[in-house]
Order: sequence, then structure tokens, then C-alpha cells
Amino acid sequence: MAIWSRKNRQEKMRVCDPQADPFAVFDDVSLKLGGKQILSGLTLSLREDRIGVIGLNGSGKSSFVRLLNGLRQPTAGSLTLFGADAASAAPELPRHVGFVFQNPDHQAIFPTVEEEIAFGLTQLGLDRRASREKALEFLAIHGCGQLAGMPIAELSEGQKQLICILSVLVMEPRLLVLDEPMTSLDMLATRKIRDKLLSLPQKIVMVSHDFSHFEGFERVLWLEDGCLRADGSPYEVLRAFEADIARRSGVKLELAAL
Amino acid sequence: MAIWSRKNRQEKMRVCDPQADPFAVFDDVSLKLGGKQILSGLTLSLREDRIGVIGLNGSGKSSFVRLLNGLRQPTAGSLTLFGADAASAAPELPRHVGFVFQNPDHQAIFPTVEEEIAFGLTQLGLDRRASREKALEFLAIHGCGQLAGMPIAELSEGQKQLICILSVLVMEPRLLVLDEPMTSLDMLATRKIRDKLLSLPQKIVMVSHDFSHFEGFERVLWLEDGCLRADGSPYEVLRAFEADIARRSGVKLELAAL
Amino acid sequence: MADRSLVHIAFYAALIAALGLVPPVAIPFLGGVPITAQTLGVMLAGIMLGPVRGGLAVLLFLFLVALGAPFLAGGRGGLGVFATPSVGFLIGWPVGAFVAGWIMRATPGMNIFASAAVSAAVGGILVVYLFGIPGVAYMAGLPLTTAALGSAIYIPGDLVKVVLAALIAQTIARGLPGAMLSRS
Amino acid sequence: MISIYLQGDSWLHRAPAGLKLFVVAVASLLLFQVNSPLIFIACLAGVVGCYATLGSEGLKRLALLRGLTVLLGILLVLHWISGTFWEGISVVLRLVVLILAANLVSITTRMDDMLEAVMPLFRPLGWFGLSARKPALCVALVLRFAPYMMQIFSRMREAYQARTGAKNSWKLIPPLAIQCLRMSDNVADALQARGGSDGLAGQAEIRTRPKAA
Ligand SMILES: Nc1ncnc2c1ncn2[C@@H]1O[C@H](COP(=O)(O)OP(=O)(O)OP(=O)(O)O)[C@@H](O)[C@H]1O
Ligand SMILES: Nc1ncnc2c1ncn2[C@@H]1O[C@H](COP(=O)(O)OP(=O)(O)OP(=O)(O)O)[C@@H](O)[C@H]1O
Ligand SMILES: O=C(O)CCCC[C@@H]1SC[C@@H]2NC(=O)N[C@@H]21
Ligand SMILES: [Mg+2]
Ligand SMILES: [Mg+2]
Repeated sequence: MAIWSRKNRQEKMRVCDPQADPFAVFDDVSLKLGGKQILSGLTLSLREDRIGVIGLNGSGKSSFVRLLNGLRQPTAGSLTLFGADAASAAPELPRHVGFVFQNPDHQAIFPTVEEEIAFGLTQLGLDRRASREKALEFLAIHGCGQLAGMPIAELSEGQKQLICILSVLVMEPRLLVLDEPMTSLDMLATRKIRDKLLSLPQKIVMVSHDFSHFEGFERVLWLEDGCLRADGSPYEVLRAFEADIARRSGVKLELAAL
Repeated sequence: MAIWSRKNRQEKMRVCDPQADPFAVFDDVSLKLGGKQILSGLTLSLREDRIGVIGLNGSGKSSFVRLLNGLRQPTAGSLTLFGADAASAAPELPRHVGFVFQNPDHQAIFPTVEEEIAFGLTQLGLDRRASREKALEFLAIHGCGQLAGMPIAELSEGQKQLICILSVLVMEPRLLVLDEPMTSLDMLATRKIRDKLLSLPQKIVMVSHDFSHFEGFERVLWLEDGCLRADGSPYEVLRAFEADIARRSGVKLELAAL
Repeated sequence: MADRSLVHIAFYAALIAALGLVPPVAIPFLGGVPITAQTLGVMLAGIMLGPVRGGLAVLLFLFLVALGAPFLAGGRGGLGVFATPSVGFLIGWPVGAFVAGWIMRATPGMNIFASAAVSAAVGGILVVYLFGIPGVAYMAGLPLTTAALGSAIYIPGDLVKVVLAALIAQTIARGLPGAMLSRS
Repeated sequence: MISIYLQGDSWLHRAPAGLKLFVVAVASLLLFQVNSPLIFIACLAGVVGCYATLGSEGLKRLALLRGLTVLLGILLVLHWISGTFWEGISVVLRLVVLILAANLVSITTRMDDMLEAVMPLFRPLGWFGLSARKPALCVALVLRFAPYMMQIFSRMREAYQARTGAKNSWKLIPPLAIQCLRMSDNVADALQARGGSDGLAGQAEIRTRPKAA
């Protein structure tokens, strides 16, 4: 994967205006589900254009990003999204926050690809005819014209994931929240989507286990057991995370050798 | 991810006995689904211990590996599995072929983790008590003891994927077929599962977009539009694939620039 | 019978059970036979699975109810329900699903919506009432004509279910063509 | 039997599944023979007592009734209007007792135990050369699917909410049917991949048939 020059991308690295209004302000936010503490005591504000989220399986990444689009409400603490209280903002959030689910099967609703893409457009107020046209055009631009009429159920996993990403991109939300969006994509599609994301003017929050996806990101949050373990520049946080992994698996190996 | 020495693994590279009986012989095998040609004219035999499968999204990888455990039957040509005709061997195949689905939601059947793991063991003829005990023990060995009683629906995606892998490993099949098994796993879990797979004496066929998973593999198949585009040593095939991707995305870029 | 068929049968039985969660409209006369969403499931079982599997799905559902699962609308279950005025309708359900599936299969060329609507109307209304009305008459001690006239109260609801069933069948034919087992 | 299993090791968890099912079946028969609210209240106390022996998590499962209050209320009002208020009380109490008792079985019985318990009912099928495992598997699958469907429904509402802000729409009904069907297809695949309803015991080797040259 080192065959593509990354210089191009590095140049696009954004620097955030520290005075800019944060789109999300967490004040001692906690989340409990079914009696279990999933997230605890999160205090931070998000204003950067590109924010990454990392952490081990089950550390609470998906739960955390669900707070950003109102799919979950904090069970303690206060969360302000786009200047409004999260609970009261919830009904309008989908207009501003696009959300790509980790498992495409959890996201796709409609029977065919075209309907799935067009749905978001009708939501934004386009009439059915116009939204269908725009959906077809959008699919064609992204090289998926031939999938338009296909039942979602018959797509391969990677095709499904791509359609899920496109169905959110087409709505052009102010904030894009992506929960491990490229896990099933092939190299070509990954590359295209990464380029596309890099070129977008909107804000992005992305969860990923693949750190190469964080190129050009300004900030990375590391969650551990529902708490914020580290928060800073990608360079620092990703390095610290890798060191921690190395240490942990080293320890594991020693134990196994005993 | 370069933090771990890979020497250790390379040493374990297996060399296959060319005289060994192949476990699968494809003779001009084709597969049609819903009137669509998914795979066509596959002729090859598989006998190696570690075989990788690559290809773009929708190229037919998942459909191909489904032929190996009898979930799909060829619609033309003949397929011989473990010396028997695929159709007649189908009822007995699950005993010998473990299959990890690409999407964990497509694999889990039972409400709780423990039941999911124990199911495979009862299928093999263990009584319920013994299989439950072995399931708990197996979960503990793999560091998932605390998940045992949890409803699968409440697991994080990565946890779910890990449980799906374990539920197949516990059955100790002769052949393991893994369809992009580690896409949602964190680095630590990925590492553990890779080590585990490397140490297994069984044969493995694995689909992946992440080529680092093919270390120690003897052979890689490259599918394109349902046909075998290349078949050979990982070094050759993966390099050819990457070159092709570079060429294609280069072409794409040029087109876009026009 | 293949495992796949078993799973499908179990699925439609569960669907009928799930539809029991839609609160029924209790009817104070006719011995309290409710207006229920579950007949939608009965129609769908026939339309989607075909005669044999459709009928078996409904039978399986009734078996679970008899075992004590509270799967009838309003959380009712147990052998007791077969001693209420509903019993005729309940017996009519599997037969209705069978007939619906049979019609679906017998009209392969017809447009899915139309074919499903006819199947649901004949199997899910006509046949079910053919068994249901005598049941009410017997169990509630009413004359047949009264029972028949009284049953008219269910017709509007049942017609809505026919339309829904046809709509769902048509959507499924688009989104998951492989699931139209009655047509394959 | 709709709600899911509650992890635990109480006396109810240890009681044989067959016995539990039998008791509930007989109780449902008997309860339809009586009409005295007093008896129902006594039964109710008994059932709630059983929940209490499961601890606080067990008592929390009584919340199941919350979803039924409207329905039960309507029932009662209807009876009140038709002048059979006391009968209405009996009907409601009987329902509550039955639902709670059946639910008690399912929250304290694992699915495979349930499966084993209903097996004997199908033994007669063996006389016709059919496997008794199949119908038993069907029963288990139905019990599995019901909560599965609710899970799919809630997931789908999340997906819908993520794009609209609204949680419900009649538009979700047909796609819900599709998703549920797809789930059942996946379950069929998953089951087949691990040996199907007949299991894998006693199939040591794949029969090798020499192929016609
Ligand atoms: N049931 C079906 N009916 C019709 N077409 C299907 C069906 N299942 C898969 N396909 C099509 O077959 C092709 C191959 O699908 P398959 O899932 O095998 O791809 P894949 O190589 O595994 O892709 P991915 O990397 O995205 O997982 C795809 O174009 C897909 O749309
Ligand atoms: N509905 C729920 N009820 C109870 N626990 C839950 C629920 N949903 C998630 N959890 C638990 O919360 C924890 C965090 O889950 P989450 O999905 O946020 O993790 P994640 O960081 O996204 O993991 P992954 O990398 O595997 O996707 C997990 O331990 C999970 O088991
Ligand atoms: O007792 C029950 O729960 C169901 C009894 C059957 C109800 C019948 S079926 C045909 C008709 N249509 C309805 O909506 N209800 C009756
Ligand atoms: Mg997650
Ligand atoms: Mg695939």
C-alpha cells in the first residue's frame, strides 16, 4: 500500500482555528446501557475538522459516536451539540450529522440500492423524481451505476458498505460520523473513499483500527473501557497506543511462555 | 504494525507435498445466482495448508469459499471435496469444514455467547453438560471469559466477530474457511488470532483485503469478475495485484483530471 | 424436509407471534373474538411460502400457543384458548394459509401484487370465515346468521390486511426475490 | 416466552425445563376453569414471589407488564361498559398470571434446555421415519426468532432515526419484512454451515464414492 505517494495528502493537513465554535461539548458525560457503564466521565469539546477515534474492541467507540448524532442520550452529564442541548437537538440532528454504521446490515433500510440512496434526498425535501435522478447520477459518478437497480440483499459485503457510505455522503451533512467505514472495502474503493473524504469541506469524526486512515487528521481520541485514555495529535496518540499494544502483547507472550 | 518481529512467522512457512491428495478439485466450475453469472470456468485443485483469496469487491470471493463448505453448489462443472462429489458430500461437510462468515450477524444463531460456542460442540455429539463446560473453558483460554453470559446482540462488532471465529475454532475442523475474519478486530485481537491461526495444524483458506494476513501462506488466488485472474505464490500474486491497483487508480486519476 | 424449509416455517410462525404484540381490538360481542393483526401473518405465510410450508407455519404457531406460549394477541396462550369462540377462526388459519399459497402458486404469470391480493382475500378471509363463523355460532350459542352478520365487523380490518400483505409481497419480490418461495 | 434468558443459578434455573413447561401448561388449563379474583391474587403473589427469588434482576423483569397496561386497561374498561366489571378483573388477573408465569419459564431456561424438554412430544414422529429433532428445532427457532425480530426492528428504527430524526413510520413495515426474511436466510445458512438440524455425531468420514470415469 506504500505504492501511492502520500505527500499529496499530507499537504492537505488542516489546522483548526482554536477560536472556532465547538460542534460538540461533553461535560462529564456518562452512558449506561442495560445497567452496564459503557462510557464514563467524558469531558471534552470537539471543534476540529478531522477527528479520529481509536480503542480496543468493546472500549466504547461506537457508543461514543452514537452520542454525536442523538442515537444515544447521555445518562449523566451534559452534552451540547451545535450549541443546543443534545436531547432537544435530537430530532433535527440527522439533517446535520451523517452517520455511517459499523455494520452495513444495521444501516440499509430499503429494498434496492437506488431507493436507499434516494431516501436521504427525499428526506432533505427533494421530490421523488428529482431525488431518484440525483441518486442515479451520484451512483454513476462513484462508479456504482451498475448497482442502482440491485436488491441490497444481493450485494457483496463490500458493495453494501460502499452504498452505505454513499447514502450518507449524498446528503452532504455538516458533520460526517463514520464508524469503521472501510473495513470491507477493497484497496481501490478504500483509496477512492479516502480521497473523497480528504477532499470534503465538512467536518469528520471517524472510528478506525487502521491508522493509515488518519492521515491528515488533526486530533485522535483514544478510548479505554469507556474512558478517555488519551487525546491529542495523531502522532502522539497513535504512537502511545501502539506502544501500549506492544507492551500488552509482550506481557501476554511472556505469560504464555512460562 | 511493524513493531512485531515477523521473522518468527516466516520460519513457519509451510511447503506442501505436491503428491498430497487435494481437498478440493474444481473442474470448470461455474455458479449462477438469480440468473447472474457469479463464478465462471474455475479449474484448479487445492492441497496446500495455507491458501489466500483476494480480489476486488464483488469479484466472487465469498461465493467461491461458500462452494468449499457446501453452502452453494456449482450450477455447472464438477466439484470434488475430500474425494467426494460436492453435492453428495454436502451433509457431512460441516464436520470437516469450519466456516467463518464475513458478517458476524450472518453467523450467530443463538442468544448468548456461551450457547453459540456450545452449539458446535453438541453438534459434534458432546452432551450438553460437557459442551457447556468446554465452551466456558475455551472462552476463558481465549480471554473472553467475561463475555460468556452476554447476549450476542449486546456485544460490540469486534467482540461479535471474535466470538464467531472462536465458535468455529472450538469445533477443530480439518479445514478452516475464513471470509475476511478480522476486519473488526483491534490490533491486539488481530495479533492473537493470527498467531493462533499460524499455530494450527489444520488447513486454512482465507479471504482478506489485508495482505499482512497472508504471511506464511503458500498460495494465493486472485479472483476477478468471477474468474481466476492469477494463482501462485503470495509474492507473485500480491505484487501483480498491487501493480494492477496502482495502474487502475492511476488511470482513474488521469480520467478525473481530464 | 430440508433445514432451510424448517427455518422458513419457524420464521413465519414467529412472525405471526410477533404480530400478536400489536394490541388487539377487543370486541365485546361475538364472545370476544378480537380484531387482530395476526391474520396478516397468516396471509403472508401462505403467500410467501406456498401451500404446504405456509400451512405448516401456522400449525406450528398454534402448537406453540397450545404449549402455553402467550403468542395470541393480548398475550393469550395455553390450551384454554381452544375453548373460546375464537376456535373456529384458529382452525381456519392453517387452511386459509394453505389456500392462499395454493392460489399464489396457481397464478405464476400474474403480477405479484394482484396475485397476492387475491390469495390473501380468498385464503385469509373467505376460508378463515368459513371455519370461523360456525365456530362462533357453536361456542357462543348464537344462530349461524347472527354469527355471520356479526363477523362483518372484521371485514374492513381484514381488507386493510389484504392490501398490506400484497404490498409487502411486492416489496419483497423487489428486495429479496429469493424469498418468494411460493413462486419458485 | 418472549423476553430473553436471565443469566443466573437460582432454583428455577436448576429446575428441569420439562417440569416448568408442564406446570405452566397445566396452570393455564386450570386457570381457565376458575373465576375467583381471590384465587388469581393468590397465584399472582406466588408468581411475583418466584420472581423475587431471582433477586433484583428478576424483579426488574416484571417491567414486562408495563407494555401491557394499556391493553389490560382497555379490556377492563370494555368489561366495565358491558356491566361485567368483576369478570373483567378476573380476566385481567388471569392474563397477568399466565404471562408472568410463562415469562418466568423463558427467563430461567436456556434455549437448548427448552429444546430438549419439548423433544419427547415429537417422539411419535419417529414411528413414521421422521426425525424428532426437526420439529423440536422449529419450536426452538420460533422462540429464538421472536426476540430477534424485535432486535431487527429496533436496529432498523435506529437506522431510520439516524437519517430522519423520527423513530417510526409505516414506511418501515415492508423493509422490515425484508430484513427479517434476510435474517432467517442467514440463520438457515449459519445452521447448515455447522451441521444442520441432524447434527454431526456419527459422521466420522465423508463417504468417498468413486466417480464414474
Ligand atoms: N444471491 C445473489 N443473487 C444475485 N447476485 C448475487 C447474490 N449474491 C452475490 N451476488 C453478486 O455476486 C457478486 C459476487 O459476490 P461476492 O459476495 O462473492 O463478492 P466478494 O468477492 O466476496 O466481495 P466483497 O469483497 O465485497 O465481500 C457480486 O457482484 C454480488 O452482487
Ligand atoms: N445494548 C447494550 N447493552 C449492554 N451492553 C452493551 C450494549 N451495547 C454495547 N454494549 C457494551 O458496551 C461496550 C462498548 O461497546 P461499543 O460497541 O461501543 O464498542 P466499540 O469500541 O465500538 O468496539 P468495536 O471495536 O468492537 O466496535 C461493549 O463491552 C459492549 O459489550
Ligand atoms: O383469539 C384470537 O386471538 C384470534 C381469533 C381469530 C380472530 C378472527 S380471524 C378473522 C377475523 N379477523 C380479525 O381481525 N379477527 C377475526
Ligand atoms: Mg464499534
Ligand atoms: Mg465477500
